[in-house]
Amino acid sequence: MSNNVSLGTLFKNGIFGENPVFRLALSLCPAVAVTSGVKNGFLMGVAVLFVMTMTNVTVSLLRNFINPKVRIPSYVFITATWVTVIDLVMSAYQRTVYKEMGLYIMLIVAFAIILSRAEMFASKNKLLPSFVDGVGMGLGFLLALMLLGVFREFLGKGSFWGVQILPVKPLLIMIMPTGGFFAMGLMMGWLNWIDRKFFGGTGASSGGH
Amino acid sequence: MEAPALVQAKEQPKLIVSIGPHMHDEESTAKIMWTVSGALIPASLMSVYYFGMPAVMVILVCLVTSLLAEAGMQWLLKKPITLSDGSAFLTGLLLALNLPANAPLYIPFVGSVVAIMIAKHLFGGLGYNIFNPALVGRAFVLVSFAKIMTTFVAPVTTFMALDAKTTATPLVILKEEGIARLLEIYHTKAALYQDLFVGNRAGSLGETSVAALLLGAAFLLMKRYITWHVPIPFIATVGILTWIFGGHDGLMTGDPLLHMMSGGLILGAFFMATDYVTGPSVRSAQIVFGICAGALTVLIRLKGGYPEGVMFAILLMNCFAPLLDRAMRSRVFGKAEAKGVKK
Amino acid sequence: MEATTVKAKDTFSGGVHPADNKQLTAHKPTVTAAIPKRAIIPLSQHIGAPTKSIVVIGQEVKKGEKIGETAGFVSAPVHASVSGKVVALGNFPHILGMDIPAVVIESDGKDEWIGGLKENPGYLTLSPDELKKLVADAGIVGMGGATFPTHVKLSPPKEKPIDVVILNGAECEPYLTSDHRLMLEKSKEIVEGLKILMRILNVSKGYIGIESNKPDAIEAMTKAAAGSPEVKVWPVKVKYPQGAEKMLIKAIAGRTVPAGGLPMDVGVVVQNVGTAEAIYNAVRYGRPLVERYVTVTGRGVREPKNFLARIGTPFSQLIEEAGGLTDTAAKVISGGPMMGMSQYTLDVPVIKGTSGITVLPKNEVNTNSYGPCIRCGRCIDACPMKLQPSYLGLYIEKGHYEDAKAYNLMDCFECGSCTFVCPANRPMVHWVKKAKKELAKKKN
Amino acid sequence: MKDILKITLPLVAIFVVAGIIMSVTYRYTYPVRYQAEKKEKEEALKEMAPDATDPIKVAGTWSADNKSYEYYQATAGGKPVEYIAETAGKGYSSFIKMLVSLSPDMKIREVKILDMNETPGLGDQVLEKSFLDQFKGKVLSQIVLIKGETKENIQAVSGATYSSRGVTNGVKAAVQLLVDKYGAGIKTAAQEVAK
Amino acid sequence: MWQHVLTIFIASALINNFVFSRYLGLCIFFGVTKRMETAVGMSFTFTAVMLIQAVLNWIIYTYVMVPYHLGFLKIVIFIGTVAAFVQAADTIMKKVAPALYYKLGIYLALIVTNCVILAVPLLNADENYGLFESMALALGSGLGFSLALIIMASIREKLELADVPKSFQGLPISFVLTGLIALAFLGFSGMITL
Ligand SMILES: Cc1cc2nc3c(=O)[nH]c(=O)nc-3n(C[C@H](O)[C@H](O)[C@H](O)COP(=O)(O)O)c2cc1C
Ligand SMILES: Cc1cc2nc3c(=O)[nH]c(=O)nc-3n(C[C@H](O)[C@H](O)[C@H](O)COP(=O)(O)O)c2cc1C
Ligand SMILES: Cc1cc2nc3c(=O)[nH]c(=O)nc-3n(C[C@H](O)[C@H](O)[C@H](O)COP(=O)(O)O)c2cc1C
Ligand SMILES: Cc1cc2nc3c(=O)[nH]c(=O)nc-3n(C[C@H](O)[C@H](O)[C@H](O)CO)c2cc1C
Ligand code: SF4
Ligand code: SF4
Ligand code: SF4
Ligand code: SF4
Ligand code: FES
Repeated sequence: MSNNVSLGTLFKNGIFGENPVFRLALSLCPAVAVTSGVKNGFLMGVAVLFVMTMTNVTVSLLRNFINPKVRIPSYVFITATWVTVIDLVMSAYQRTVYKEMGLYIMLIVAFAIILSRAEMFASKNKLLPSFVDGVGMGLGFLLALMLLGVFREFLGKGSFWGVQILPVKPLLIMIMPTGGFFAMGLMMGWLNWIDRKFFGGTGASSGGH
Repeated sequence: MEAPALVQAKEQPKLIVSIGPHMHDEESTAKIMWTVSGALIPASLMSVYYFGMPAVMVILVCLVTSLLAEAGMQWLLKKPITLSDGSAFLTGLLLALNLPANAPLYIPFVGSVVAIMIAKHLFGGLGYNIFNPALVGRAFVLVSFAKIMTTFVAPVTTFMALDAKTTATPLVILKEEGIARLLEIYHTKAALYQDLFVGNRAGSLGETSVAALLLGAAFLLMKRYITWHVPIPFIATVGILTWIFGGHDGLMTGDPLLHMMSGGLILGAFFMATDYVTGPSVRSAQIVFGICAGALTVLIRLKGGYPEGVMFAILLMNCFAPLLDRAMRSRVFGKAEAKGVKK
Repeated sequence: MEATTVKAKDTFSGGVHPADNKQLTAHKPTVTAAIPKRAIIPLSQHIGAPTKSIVVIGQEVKKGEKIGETAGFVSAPVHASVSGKVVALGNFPHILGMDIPAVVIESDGKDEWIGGLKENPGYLTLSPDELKKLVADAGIVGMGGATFPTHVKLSPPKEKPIDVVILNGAECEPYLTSDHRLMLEKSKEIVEGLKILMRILNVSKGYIGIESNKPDAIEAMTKAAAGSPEVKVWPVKVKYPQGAEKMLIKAIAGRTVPAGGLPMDVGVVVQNVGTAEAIYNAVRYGRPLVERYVTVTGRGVREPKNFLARIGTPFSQLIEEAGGLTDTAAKVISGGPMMGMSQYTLDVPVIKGTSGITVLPKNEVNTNSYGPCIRCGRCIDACPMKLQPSYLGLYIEKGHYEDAKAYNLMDCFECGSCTFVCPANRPMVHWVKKAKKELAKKKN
Repeated sequence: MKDILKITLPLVAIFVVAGIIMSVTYRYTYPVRYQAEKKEKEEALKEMAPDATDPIKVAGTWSADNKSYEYYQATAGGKPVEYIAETAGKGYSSFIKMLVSLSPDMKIREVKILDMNETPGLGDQVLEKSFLDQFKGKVLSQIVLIKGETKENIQAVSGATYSSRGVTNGVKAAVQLLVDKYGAGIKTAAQEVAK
Repeated sequence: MWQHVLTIFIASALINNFVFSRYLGLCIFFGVTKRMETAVGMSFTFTAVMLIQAVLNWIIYTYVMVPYHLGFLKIVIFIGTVAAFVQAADTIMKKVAPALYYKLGIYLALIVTNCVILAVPLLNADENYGLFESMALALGSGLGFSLALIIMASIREKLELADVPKSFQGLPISFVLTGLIALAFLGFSGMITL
């Protein structure tokens, strides 16, 4: 990616073209693990957005400062720092949610998407594009998690953000692990279909770490 | 050089040209599927006899939904519509026989849609599915509507409606309250076995009558549509392991007959574990498949929280079928050792 | 001599039981077919290098005169089967489905043998090499269908000593009865042929394997071999493809030919009974291979019959002599229905490997399309080679030839048992041929 | 040597700054978290004993299933108004952690589930008020799980028998403990009710 | 004590299988199961590294972090250990066992950014497990993860030949497939309570 891409395109790219969850298929664990409800999905998304943006910004700022030989360990260390920060904050201010998904918050540090953006983008770009890229990617992640959260919470519990909408719980299975995988698979397939049908895309999600 | 027309047959008939062999035996996919469906008629009739109109409704909804789902999905995917091959009908029927008669009709509907659309057609349709569609349908509704799916009613006295009274299945009673309580209900062991054998007990539609199921199974075995390699090791393993570990008074005090005749084992072993598509096709692998399914059934029945293990056991073994097939390929004629698959 | 009961273990695992339909012709004595007006004699009638024509248009030839010269070791000369004039040289339809060089001879009706044929009643005193030369000069190739030049088979390398010769009279292919009739009508000649083979190979054990559904042939052959203790008639189980040489060797000699190997690897040579008879004729009378037994059968011809026909006789003529096609005739097969090849024209000629012509009526022709594999495992049970044809089919259908190879594609001898039993009607043999071709292409 | 310095110095700088960032965050969030935890527990206890005016005191610890739990005494003006015990029972797929409170006459006042990991939609039905309210006012001998209709005892939630049993067993153990500790005077009364 | 260890082992292999009920290691799970060979290589490497990491980090956690109240730094410290270990293993293996290195080396590189490896010490710290319990969790999880990889690879080999609808080819169908396996694994639920 070069510098002359406009910031708007960069921003949109993270949300649509290279959506980390649906397109790049990276960091899939939280996409399934925390999306049994909209709220959890949202908070996880916020945490990732924060770490993503801060890491991109930090790496971009320090890019001329870090020797390429030790660049990977440095990026990992920077990410770990920001994850620790958000982890401590969440554990203090979002106790109930943290109980459910604390493990996944800590695991943000191992998300391939963060390291790969730092390595592929922020280390080569100025502050502003790196910031926008981080926000775009983070938002793409957040939106994907919320989309899944809405789908699963509605079908599984008949509610939205904990507010009961339907009088019944239509398909309990959707909030269980197996339902998470179904939701993810069906959603990806459906998005691929839309992409192929209306946007002429190839519609194949690549896979891999 | 141009071939001169030197020799000419008087009339050149229109001849069909194809690659051999030019003979074929009488079997076809459709014939197999419809015959297996036919073999389930006795069990279906028994279920209607015991559960009346509600059973008819469950069966009907399953069949109609399955056929519609099959046609709809094939239409969506622009594939030829093959309702006549009978596989969707069979899946629908088997799913119905796996549901309790008291299930509200959205349960057979959801189950059939999931079975046909997700478990079968997303994976490529007939022949390609990894998991037994009917069992996926059942597992899906079991987990989604667990409360209803774990409540069973006793056989009816009037045809049109079920008694509202719910009873536990014999296996649940055995697990929760012990053999003594079962005997209290059925008075003698002989009466218990007899009721299990003819089908007078609470349970899913098709699991009730062991006699009717065995009749159908014997027919299929005779026609060689199923072979002994899966069902016999399956049932035998359940019998042996429940006899060894199933009792409350130490080893070797279990009641194998009771276990073998309950919990859909006969239906599962003869009609569902034998599904060609989702099991291994190498005979030796089928024996291993049967034994493992039996062991898993017993493990789930005795140690798990859920007393009826057959469905989960078969689904679990479905996961392993490709691995078994891969690992236990027959030795090629004249080869000292089968070559490993090089990929 | 030997008991005619079959021991069940004398067979192989797998195989199928198609309806044999041999009753159509089995009881009918062989009739000699008319001399073809024009004999079309392909220059390639065997596996290996095609022969080169040594005649020119207009040349007069006698019956038995060499018209095609070998071009390489694995090759066999071709001889005129009628006396008359060469009227054309060119590409003519062949049973393989394409046009192949052939010599067309117009018969002069005299049917004269070429001069100088050496009759030799003391043939058994000839040396193996002399015998082999006679066989090679007579243009004899395997008449069981594979048409492999016989003299090549009779020259095994030194490190592979042969100790058993088996004559293949199994005739497991449905419908066909030409070997059956041959065994009834030429039993003595076959036994003598076998003895020649044994002498060439310096072997003291000779067997004649016959499926036990031909008790009369077993009896006739047993009688013919009565004075020869080194020859044993061996009834084998009725099962297709019992006649495949690997299966026959398993049943009779109890030896298993290694995968990818040849019979000589286990010290065995297998020859068709017809080949043995042709060898006898060549050695005893010096006659090259110019005619053979051909069954014309099936419910698509009016009067199924067995013929003794000249090489080069067009199918149309034999079918005419068998009463002609019925109105519902739909498929004409060179050979039997399991391994034979369907023909698009009746202009193709009988060649050295043509054991029969089977004509199927419309209602016996399977035109259903194939469906997805339901993994019933029937093909696995049926495969005599213990392959997994279902996987071969799945891989090849999707173009994964290398994977098919890993599933032992190359060990498939295309017997068709798998396709015969497949409820989904999957054309495994077709795919196997295709994959083998594609892989061969890739290698080059 | 110079190269190594060039690589290491910035790294050390990053380490130091990062260390500072993390420590500062910890310094400010730790008290919040500590307070929140403390408050949570206090509030839970308070809910169990609304009549208590004094701070609720830990009265001791006890153990079940190899795990140790606390029990408490709630007082108003020095007089015991409530006995509370932490407890847990083995459910379907997890230990269900609870607080149980008894009034001085050894009748159950309240059962509260703190933590559990049962199947959503199945096991977690025991969280419903209709199930938990059954415990109110019951005495030790009444705490028996029944699979059918019952007013006298505890009725299992259908489809969640195992979870119901887990709750019932946990409550029973807690009540047993509190009765053993404090119930000397009222044992007879409780037995009477049972009759 | 030993019974508890065994329980943890079985539970983490089957009932709380990392992939099918804890949703961990999914990127790797979907990434390397296209071919059996890679799945098997990955299984070996991961199980070994998980076990070693569990022990290493348990020592650090118990003897350094707890005494000095450094619990809040566990993310940084654990991932640091993982990264350092991978670097060291890489270098040592290349020297000592080059054959093995060429077989498994590529998988090592994937480990640093993978959540399964990190999850093991985090879970151990969370539960305050002792050394043997930590090892049981690591080994059980590793074997459970290997099991998941291997059956998935064998199924995907079969699926490669199937007529999966275009939009669902690749990842989407793999997700649905994993959902179905998870559904089957529910059969183990309720067998053990931790
Ligand atoms: C499936 C199959 C079936 C065969 N059946 C016969 C048979 O019945 N009789 C026969 O003579 N050859 C049969 N053959 C050919 C034999 O394998 C072998 O080639 C032949 O007997 C060798 O004799 P030849 O070289 O004289 O033809 C069959 C081959 C195959 C692949
Ligand atoms: C390329 C090729 C080479 C062969 N070489 C020999 C040989 O060296 N010795 C031999 O005894 N048979 C040889 N054979 C003949 C086979 O053993 C066998 O008889 C022949 O392929 C026909 O068998 P079938 O009809 O069963 O296919 C060869 C066949 C082929 C196709
Ligand atoms: C996937 C699955 C999850 C289950 N989860 C629970 C659970 O959380 N709590 C429970 O008590 N039973 C659970 N069960 C067990 C069944 O619901 C069991 O049949 C029921 O508890 C027995 O109750 P019943 O006697 O009222 O039918 C589960 C079963 C399955 C198959
Ligand atoms: C012996 C036999 C057993 C079968 N059992 C099942 C079954 O348990 N469930 C099912 O959905 N289909 C079953 N089928 C039908 C068919 O194989 C199934 O629809 C395929 O799995 C669809 O690809 C069976 C078919 C046969 C021949
Ligand atoms: S398949 Fe035909 S050629 Fe081969 S042995 Fe049988 S009858 Fe003879
Ligand atoms: S016989 Fe046909 S349908 Fe059956 S396994 Fe073989 S190829 Fe598949
Ligand atoms: S054609 Fe090939 S795969 Fe099929 S049965 Fe014969 S040898 Fe086996
Ligand atoms: S395609 Fe098959 S049958 Fe034809 S020549 Fe090649 S290997 Fe022989
Ligand atoms: S997020 Fe868990 S492996 Fe990628």
